[in-house]
Amino acid sequence: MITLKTRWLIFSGLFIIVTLSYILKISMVSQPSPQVEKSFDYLETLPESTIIMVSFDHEASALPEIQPISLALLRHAFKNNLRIVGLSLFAEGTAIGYRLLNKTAGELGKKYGQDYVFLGFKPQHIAAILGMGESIKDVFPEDYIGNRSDTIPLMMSVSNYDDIDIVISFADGDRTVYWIEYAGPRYGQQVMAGLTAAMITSYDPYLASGQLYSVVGGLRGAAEYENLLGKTGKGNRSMPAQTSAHLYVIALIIAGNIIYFRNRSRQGRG
Amino acid sequence: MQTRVPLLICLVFGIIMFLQYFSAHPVARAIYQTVTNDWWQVIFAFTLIVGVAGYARITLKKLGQGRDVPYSLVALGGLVLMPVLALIGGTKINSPFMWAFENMLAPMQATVFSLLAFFVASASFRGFRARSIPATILLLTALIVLIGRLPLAEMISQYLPKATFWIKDYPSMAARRAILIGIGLGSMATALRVILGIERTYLKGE
Amino acid sequence: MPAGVLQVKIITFIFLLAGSSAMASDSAETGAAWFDPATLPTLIVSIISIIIVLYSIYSVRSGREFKVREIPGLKAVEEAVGRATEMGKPIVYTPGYGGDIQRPTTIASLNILSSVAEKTAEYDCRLIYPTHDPVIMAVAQEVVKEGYIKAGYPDRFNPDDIFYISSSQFGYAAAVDGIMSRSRPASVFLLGTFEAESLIMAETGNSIGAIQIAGTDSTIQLAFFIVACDYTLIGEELFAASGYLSDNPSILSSVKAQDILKVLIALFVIVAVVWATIDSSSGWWSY
Amino acid sequence: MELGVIIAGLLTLAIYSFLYRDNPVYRMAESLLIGLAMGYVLVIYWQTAFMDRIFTPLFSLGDFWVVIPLILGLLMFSRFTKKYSWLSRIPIALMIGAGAGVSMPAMLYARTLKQMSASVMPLINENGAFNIEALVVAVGLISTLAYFYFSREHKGLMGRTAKLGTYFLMIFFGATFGYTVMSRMSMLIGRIDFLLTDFLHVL
Repeated sequence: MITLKTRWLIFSGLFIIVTLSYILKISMVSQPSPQVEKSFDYLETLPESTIIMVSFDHEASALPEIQPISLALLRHAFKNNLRIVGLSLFAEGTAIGYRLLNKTAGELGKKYGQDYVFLGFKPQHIAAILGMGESIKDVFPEDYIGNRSDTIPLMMSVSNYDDIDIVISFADGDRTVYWIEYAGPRYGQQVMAGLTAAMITSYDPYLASGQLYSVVGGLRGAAEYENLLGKTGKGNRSMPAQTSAHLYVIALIIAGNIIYFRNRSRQGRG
Repeated sequence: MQTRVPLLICLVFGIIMFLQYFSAHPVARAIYQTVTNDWWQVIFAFTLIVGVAGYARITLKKLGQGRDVPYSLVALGGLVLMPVLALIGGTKINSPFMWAFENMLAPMQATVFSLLAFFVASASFRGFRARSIPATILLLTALIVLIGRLPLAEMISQYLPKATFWIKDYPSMAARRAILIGIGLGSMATALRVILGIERTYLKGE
Repeated sequence: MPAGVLQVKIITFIFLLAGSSAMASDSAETGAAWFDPATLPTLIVSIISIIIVLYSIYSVRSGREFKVREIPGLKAVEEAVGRATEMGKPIVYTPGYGGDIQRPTTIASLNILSSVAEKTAEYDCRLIYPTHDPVIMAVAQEVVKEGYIKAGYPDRFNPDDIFYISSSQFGYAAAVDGIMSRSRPASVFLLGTFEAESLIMAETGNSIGAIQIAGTDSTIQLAFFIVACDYTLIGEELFAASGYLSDNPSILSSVKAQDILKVLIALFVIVAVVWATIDSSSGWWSY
Repeated sequence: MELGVIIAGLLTLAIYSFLYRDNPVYRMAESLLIGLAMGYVLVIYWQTAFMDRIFTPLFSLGDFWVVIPLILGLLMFSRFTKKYSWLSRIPIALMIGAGAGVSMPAMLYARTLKQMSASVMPLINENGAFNIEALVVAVGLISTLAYFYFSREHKGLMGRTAKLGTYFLMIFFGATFGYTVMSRMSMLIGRIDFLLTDFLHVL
């Protein structure tokens, strides 16, 4: 246990460091990691009007980290004239997904119903994922804003995963695993993930086994993707603050040990 | 009767759900869908009402005793507010319900989540002291990975990011796999005992 | 449960398993879709595991004893209850946001809760159990009540102390933090499937000076618990601990079965690695 | 400034006040958070469970099968009585039993089978070089499994192997912690961005 005062000191230190480095705009360009490059190249080389599925499988609380990633990928997809079927397997991701799709579609002049569609939220994600392998329109008879799915132009050319090139799942937890484990083996669906940095390691086994195509992870992944795309955003913006917070944690670990060894040698002498 | 019936149901559904896993037949899939999707969802929803009612009862009891009055009022107010807003304007985008979600609930949840940053800092300060050999290994690995993950790491040494990935992909992965294997075995054995009715903690409390 | 009933159940179970394997061979010939051939390795491993678990339960029932090693976190459970009693302070026990009642981890956590409840009943120590899942709440109420009855103090049981506190991950985390700060428990149990809330709770528990015993099957959160808590039950240790505390030899015996399976897995890996070295084109070990 | 932003900003600050210590302002925000979150989930389940799974199938589609989950659900209400509360064990037993049935093979596959086969790599590369990684993974896996071996005291060879296992575990914990810090910081950056940009208009 550490004293309350030490805690306050640690907390205020973090707050000040992050705030300052966020205000001072320092530019940091980092080399894209292989995973980000792989993801970028995949979307870059897809032929125009290919249909991809984008699933917002996260909660509102993960927005600061997920949004820069999803924005970058959605912009990229729309820029390359891919068509997007959006949905959410997390209730809280629903409004977020709809808003992000509309925002990026607006920037690039895409039309709802033709270039993209948002199907909304389905609880019981496993059943939803399996069901879409048979028929997407059965799982989502209506889109998010209440149009009948079979009347939407984009949905007329989609029946199940056979018409979807890749599923991109933005997740702050294990929802992507369900895409991998249920849409993967049974329906041969390719899956890509946009993840919070914390989740990256838990997906390593799936990357290694090839069940997951690629990952764009954390603010750093977003920043790298933004660089590849040639459009800076929140990912780039946040990198200095994240780096300084990171350095601060390293400093705290070292400081903790210095204090520990000093006390120990003092006790040893006393 | 009070324990027999639940035990029997547990056994039957345990076996059915176990067997459906191995089948790709439409009937098996339909069973899976119906039980895990529709039934669970409905049972959960009813239980949710029991849970919320329990919370409301405790809070009302406090109000009655004059304890924590402002807090209890705020909690009950919030509890009533969301359904009322949903009744008034629906739950679609731009409804009052979504407004309350986006401007009250979501920011508070995100802020609680962000408290983690502070707690990571305080835990780093006290949790990584090199007290023993295992603790030193923990400390050194954490430091190497933390430094190796920095965008500046390549400037210190080109091997640092590589070492970070190596640690993650091999020794760390090996331990992680062993943990997962253990959990798989533990879960399997627990589940089997549950199905056979040997494990029946949940049936207690006559 | 009388041994006869169990045997009937085991026989039913094996019968059904045999049926399903028969279905497997049948499907190979007729091409019917009843059996999904992709799941064959899982079926084989399931059958092997089930046989080993049942065998060890059977051998324990027929009087064979076996020893188990000590788990440090386990002794701490007892100490933690004792500490709370001495200090006249409550205990906070919570199962984490990631679990639901279908998850074996949650069942293991409830088993430990059951024996903690017996002890708190005996020492008249307050046990506070907030949870994010109403079904877990319902079951936990039964479990704790039974613990109090078993200890002989049913009147000390307060159902209001086992409550549902919203299904929002961070609503739950904020509430548990508030509860800990206000009730200042002497001991905190964080046992179950945790997600990001793990450290929010563990650091708050630490700041109020509580002894903290954590245990989870979420690999990422284990790292945080190791750093922030006094004792951590790592993955399978949580399941083993629930066996140790239950005093039920049948439950404990499956720990032995898990050990046998671990030996088999280790052998599998050794053989496969050697095989892969000699003939890397083979690949019979990959699924 | 928009009302929503003001409210969101004040609530954000109220939650942060917990970092100083528990206080009435935090407690107010906490109570509101719990209340709203409960109300929210009630609404969500009203739509997804009661409407979509009971009322619509029953009254619009005439699907009488939903009577089964309806009855199972209603049995949960027996908890409001003392005498019949045991009836609530029926739906609970169903959930637990079915959950156990699903998770037994699923856990064995994803957690055990998949992980053990993924750990197998040849000790010698195609070009004839020694593959240290394969050895590290195999040794790490087996020694960590030895740590989880419960039915024998950790003494002798077993003890040494298990000890090696704890070292691997520590490497895993250290690495996981190191990898996770980044993510935790981005949540804070997100909130600070909100406070500075939207709430205070500093940026």
